[in-house]
Amino acid sequence: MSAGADGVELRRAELAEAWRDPPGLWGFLVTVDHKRLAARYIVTTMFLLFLAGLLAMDMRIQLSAPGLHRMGPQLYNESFSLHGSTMLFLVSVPVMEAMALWLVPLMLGQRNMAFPRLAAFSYWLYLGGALMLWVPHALDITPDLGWFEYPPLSGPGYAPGHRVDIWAQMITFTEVAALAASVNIIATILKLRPPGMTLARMPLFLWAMLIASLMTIFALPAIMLTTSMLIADRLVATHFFSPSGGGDVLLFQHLYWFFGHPEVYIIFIPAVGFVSSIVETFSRRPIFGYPAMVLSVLAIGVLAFGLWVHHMFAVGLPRLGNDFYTAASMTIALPAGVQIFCWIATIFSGRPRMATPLLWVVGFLVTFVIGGMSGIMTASAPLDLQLTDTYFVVAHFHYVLVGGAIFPLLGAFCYWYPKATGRLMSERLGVLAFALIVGGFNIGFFPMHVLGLWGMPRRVYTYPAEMGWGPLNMLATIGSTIAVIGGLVFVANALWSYWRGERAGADPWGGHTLEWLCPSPPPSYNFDSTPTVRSITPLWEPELLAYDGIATTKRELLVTSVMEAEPIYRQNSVGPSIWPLVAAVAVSILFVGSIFTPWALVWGALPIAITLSLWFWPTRERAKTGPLRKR
Amino acid sequence: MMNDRAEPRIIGDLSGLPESAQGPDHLVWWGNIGFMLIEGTGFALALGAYLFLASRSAHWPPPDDPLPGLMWSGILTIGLMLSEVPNLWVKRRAAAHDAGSVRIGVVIMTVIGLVLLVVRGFEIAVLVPSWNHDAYGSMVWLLLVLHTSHILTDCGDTFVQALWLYTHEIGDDQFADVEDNADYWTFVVVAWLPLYAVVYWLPRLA
Amino acid sequence: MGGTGSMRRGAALVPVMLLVGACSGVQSPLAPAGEQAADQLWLFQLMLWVCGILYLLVVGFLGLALVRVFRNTSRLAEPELAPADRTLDRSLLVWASIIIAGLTLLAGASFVVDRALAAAQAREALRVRVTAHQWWWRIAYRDPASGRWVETANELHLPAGRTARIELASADVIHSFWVPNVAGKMDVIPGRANAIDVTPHRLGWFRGQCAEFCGVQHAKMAFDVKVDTPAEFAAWLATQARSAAAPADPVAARGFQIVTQGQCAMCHVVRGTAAAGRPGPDLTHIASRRSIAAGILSMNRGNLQGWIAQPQALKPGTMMPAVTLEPGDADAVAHYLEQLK
Amino acid sequence: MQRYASFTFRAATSLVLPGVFALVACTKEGRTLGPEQPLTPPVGASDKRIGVFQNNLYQVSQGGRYFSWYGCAGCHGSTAPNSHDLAPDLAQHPRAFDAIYAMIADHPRVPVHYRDRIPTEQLWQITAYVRALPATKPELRRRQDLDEAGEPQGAQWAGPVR
Repeated sequence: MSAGADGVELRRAELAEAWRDPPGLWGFLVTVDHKRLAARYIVTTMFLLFLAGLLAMDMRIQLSAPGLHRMGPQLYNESFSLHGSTMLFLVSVPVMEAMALWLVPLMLGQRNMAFPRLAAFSYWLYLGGALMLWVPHALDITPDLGWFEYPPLSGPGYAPGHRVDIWAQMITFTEVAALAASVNIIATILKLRPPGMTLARMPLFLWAMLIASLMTIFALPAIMLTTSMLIADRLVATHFFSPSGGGDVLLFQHLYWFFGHPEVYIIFIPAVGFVSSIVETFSRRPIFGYPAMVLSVLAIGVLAFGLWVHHMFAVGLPRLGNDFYTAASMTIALPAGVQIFCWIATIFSGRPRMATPLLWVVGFLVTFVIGGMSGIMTASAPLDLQLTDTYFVVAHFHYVLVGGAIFPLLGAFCYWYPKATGRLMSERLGVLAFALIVGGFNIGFFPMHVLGLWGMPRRVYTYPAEMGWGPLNMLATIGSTIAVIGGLVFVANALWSYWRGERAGADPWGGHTLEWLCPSPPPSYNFDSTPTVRSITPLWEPELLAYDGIATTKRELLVTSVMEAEPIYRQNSVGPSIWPLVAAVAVSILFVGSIFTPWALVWGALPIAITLSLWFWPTRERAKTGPLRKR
Repeated sequence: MMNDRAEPRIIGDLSGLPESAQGPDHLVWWGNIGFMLIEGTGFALALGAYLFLASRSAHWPPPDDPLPGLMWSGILTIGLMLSEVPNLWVKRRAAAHDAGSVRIGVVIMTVIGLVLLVVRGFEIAVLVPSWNHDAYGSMVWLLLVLHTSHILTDCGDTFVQALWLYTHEIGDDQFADVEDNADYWTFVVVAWLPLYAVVYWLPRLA
Repeated sequence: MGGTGSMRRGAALVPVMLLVGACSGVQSPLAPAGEQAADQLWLFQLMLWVCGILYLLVVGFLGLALVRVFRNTSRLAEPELAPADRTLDRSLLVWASIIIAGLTLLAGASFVVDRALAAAQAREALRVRVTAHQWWWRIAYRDPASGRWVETANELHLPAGRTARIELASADVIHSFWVPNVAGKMDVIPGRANAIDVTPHRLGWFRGQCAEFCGVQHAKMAFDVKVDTPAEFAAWLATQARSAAAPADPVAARGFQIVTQGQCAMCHVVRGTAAAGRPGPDLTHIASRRSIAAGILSMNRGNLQGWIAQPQALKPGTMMPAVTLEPGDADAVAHYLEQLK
Repeated sequence: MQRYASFTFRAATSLVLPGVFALVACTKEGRTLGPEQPLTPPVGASDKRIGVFQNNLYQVSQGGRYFSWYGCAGCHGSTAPNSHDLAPDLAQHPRAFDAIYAMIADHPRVPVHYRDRIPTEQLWQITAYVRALPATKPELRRRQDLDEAGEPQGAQWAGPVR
């Protein structure tokens, strides 16, 4: 660099000072460093994933043989409700946002997210949602009606107490957090791209996160609306879902699935980003069919909103509508199929080399495609009448969500672990964990397709021996156990490698996206200078160019134009603050209070207003003019 | 491996760039748009729910429910639309970085917001049936409460903004904030019009 | 397309039927006993073929790619920045058209089967009213003799070869009516009048079960289904239409007195007696049924006594209360109920 | 056995809070299903078992369902024509649990003795429901009754809501 070595040192010292967090616990509470926030986000989701796994094992043991009594119906219903709600609302969606929170600024060669304090607020509110579900569980007040709680079963007449309200309000917590995160991600991707990174040069992971976040914005209001209606029905006796009061129970299902179907793609599309990054790096070539990939992700994002009714084929809607939604649902197999082809073609035509991240991609492909095929079957209205609400569907969505999202996530974890920790994970343990998890999962869940075809409905806490479902259920339990053991090996590997793993340099895999430019682990300020981009694979260019001039003595970000990413202005970026945490607490008080009294919406709004004002309190000079000037 | 990559070559200096921008160039403008999209979707879905229930019932509103009153809702609607005049004026003054007019303008907008809240209060006071009478009542109350909460938040927001414009120096970013806040108020006004049409006129036309 | 015809086609397609061997087959879409189920099975087998072939194509291509992976020895090759992809581009188009072809075929097949399911709507059908309760099924037929509706519970009889229109209603929450051997599901939704047309053609006992989570005892909300010859069916219905038999002996008489004047009468009907409670299942011909407590216990004296004394032990959360009786009385009640054929 | 499983299970899964809280086990929300001992009617106004029913929302709501199933709602229901609603007078002069239990068990205005017709446990639950009525907001009670409008009432059943 022009300034010479000591110049570089000085510059880094200045940057470190400008982007420093206060030490100790206080620093932990006030930090707005996207990497620290993302790390605690991911750790929280992984902990909840572990708890949900315990619940799953508990249920698998109960079902391993017919007529077992170790779990009663109440406990079993609580278990699958807690398992489903945790996995959908507290693990799958948040973990994808957490990964984006960590990766997006690094991939953009930036020093932080667009709205750092909003990112902190997202995490604290999400944590509130997790506590909202699990603290009551510890107090034996557990939602017991599944991860979608249809009225009237969840209405005032049939669900006494606060179990349903707790579930509904937990959703509000997590959805507000997710919406805030999505706005943050969108603004960051659109306005903080490095000079030269036009939309056409964006890594596929950024495309995926951009589209997933947009989908979040259009999908999540539906569930916040419908759960609020449910709480109103239970708390202030509104009649949205009471047929005798002029309401309609199907309104809930329509609104719920208008959210619920895009939801699964909001989980899956970030995984598309992970897989693409891994495939490119280990195939040593740019992705095959980049435009096709972008278009298919877009297509999925649009189509996802056109087929929620395929969750409702059995409610007796007009047949013609069912035919339409059958066709629409099947159409989504086309973009998905194109993506599959592009990934395999990339490996096929590249100079591939094997490593655990790529291994996970292989596991993803062989597993997820089965889920896609069973998806086509359940998308057919007449056939779905036999399949829906049976173990066939249980098998289907586990293949799609675990195979389609969790496997890529684990691959992404292995892939970016060295960047985050500075050490590589053990390949030997990695392969072992992979074999146990993917093998165990398929042994455990494939038989469920057959169980469904043998007539086993989902959500039953036991079944009679005469039905002959025993042996396959035992097999399913054995498989799940193997997978769980594999999960423990994976965690052990992550922990062991954290202290003992082989040292990784800035770019152990030879990746081409900008995050591999900064040191591993990245310093608080991520990058010394502002890298520029001239192709889709910047780090594979013979020479990397960068700009100087973004402040080193204060927190500053470069804002560029939406399409062409031309530099526009230097945005001052806010520093550490306690107010996001305090505001999240204030919001939590309102949410929790609103379970007990509608007036919480009134008195609960005051602390929120105060904390938000303090959050945005001006740091600039006092006015020298006007009636309220500094005298 | 590629660990010892050479430092990137510096090809230019960005320190000459401005420290703020206006409209879509500004980062915060996009955050504002994002939250409008979220709330707009919420309004659209609530309207959808209203129409769904209306389509599922033989009479809408149900026979024993009166049609919603037109007086206060009419006053509010006209008031909201007229409020756009000062609102757009403030936005233009902010774009012109005219501190004096902007300070007065946001105070005016705060007052207008308060007045409209009072009108909305009367509109709700004469609202029959109650939310707990039947689904029609529940739906109408839902839409009105949803929209009132938006007037309320923007009014409070404008008030705090006005206070800070008087107590603190006004920089480019503050002018940009005023523009965004004006946009948000426009959103609140525009969002009301379909709600008004559906709640007050649809039952009369049907 | 006719059920039996499609079954032959189905059998020709794939030996899926063999799968049934392992399970009991009384509650399986793979062992059709009705026109609708047979059509759905045919569709399933077609899907299995198409999806299976597509899957093999994917795995095969992946296999080819992996061969290259493991052949590649160089640890970290120089990245290929401008690979020549002309062949792959063409293959992508081929692949896309294969998918489109497959999807069109399957969507078309679904449409055809959907129409086949709808066809039954046109036929003159036997009307059966099924009302779902937490956690049992109220079933009513119209008695051809008197024209009155005759109630029974948890046991559905259908005449073979004739379409039956099951009119579904729920007394409380959402349930789902499902007899996989005969046809697919139809949700039972408060405030909605749903109906499903079924045309059974294979005689025998089958089993149905609630398929939409409906509360604590969703798991134990089943019912028996018997497909009869038209003659058997007519005879059965005639029996069901009769009032309850009078107690045949003193012990039964004691049971009769307890049932009709005691706690049972609050919820249960025994037609022709003072027992006229509507909340629970009709007991008029309970002894003629195959099982009790919504298909969870086979019908016999021991189970009857156990169910009356400790329902919460057998079906935790059931709305059936524990009824405490002197040992002698318990015998008498069971003895009497056993006579209600 | 089930309780045991449930406890070990909670101990395993609810690491979020110290186990002490699990002991609180919120009797208000608790649901204990499974085999049970025969009950006797309440002895006096301070019978220790009263709390078990009165303070448990599930027991109270079960009582509400039997209240309509056994036809009580026919005369005392929120939606019944010229209903003798119990809530107001119970609000004016509250009665002890055992007093209300006795009043239901030997209802003066009906030919049969509910004492012999309704199982004791359900009489406990119905009593708990009736005693909770004054504290229940009328609109919420109406809303609950509308949800359950499709259920049979004694020998009358209008059939399910369509």
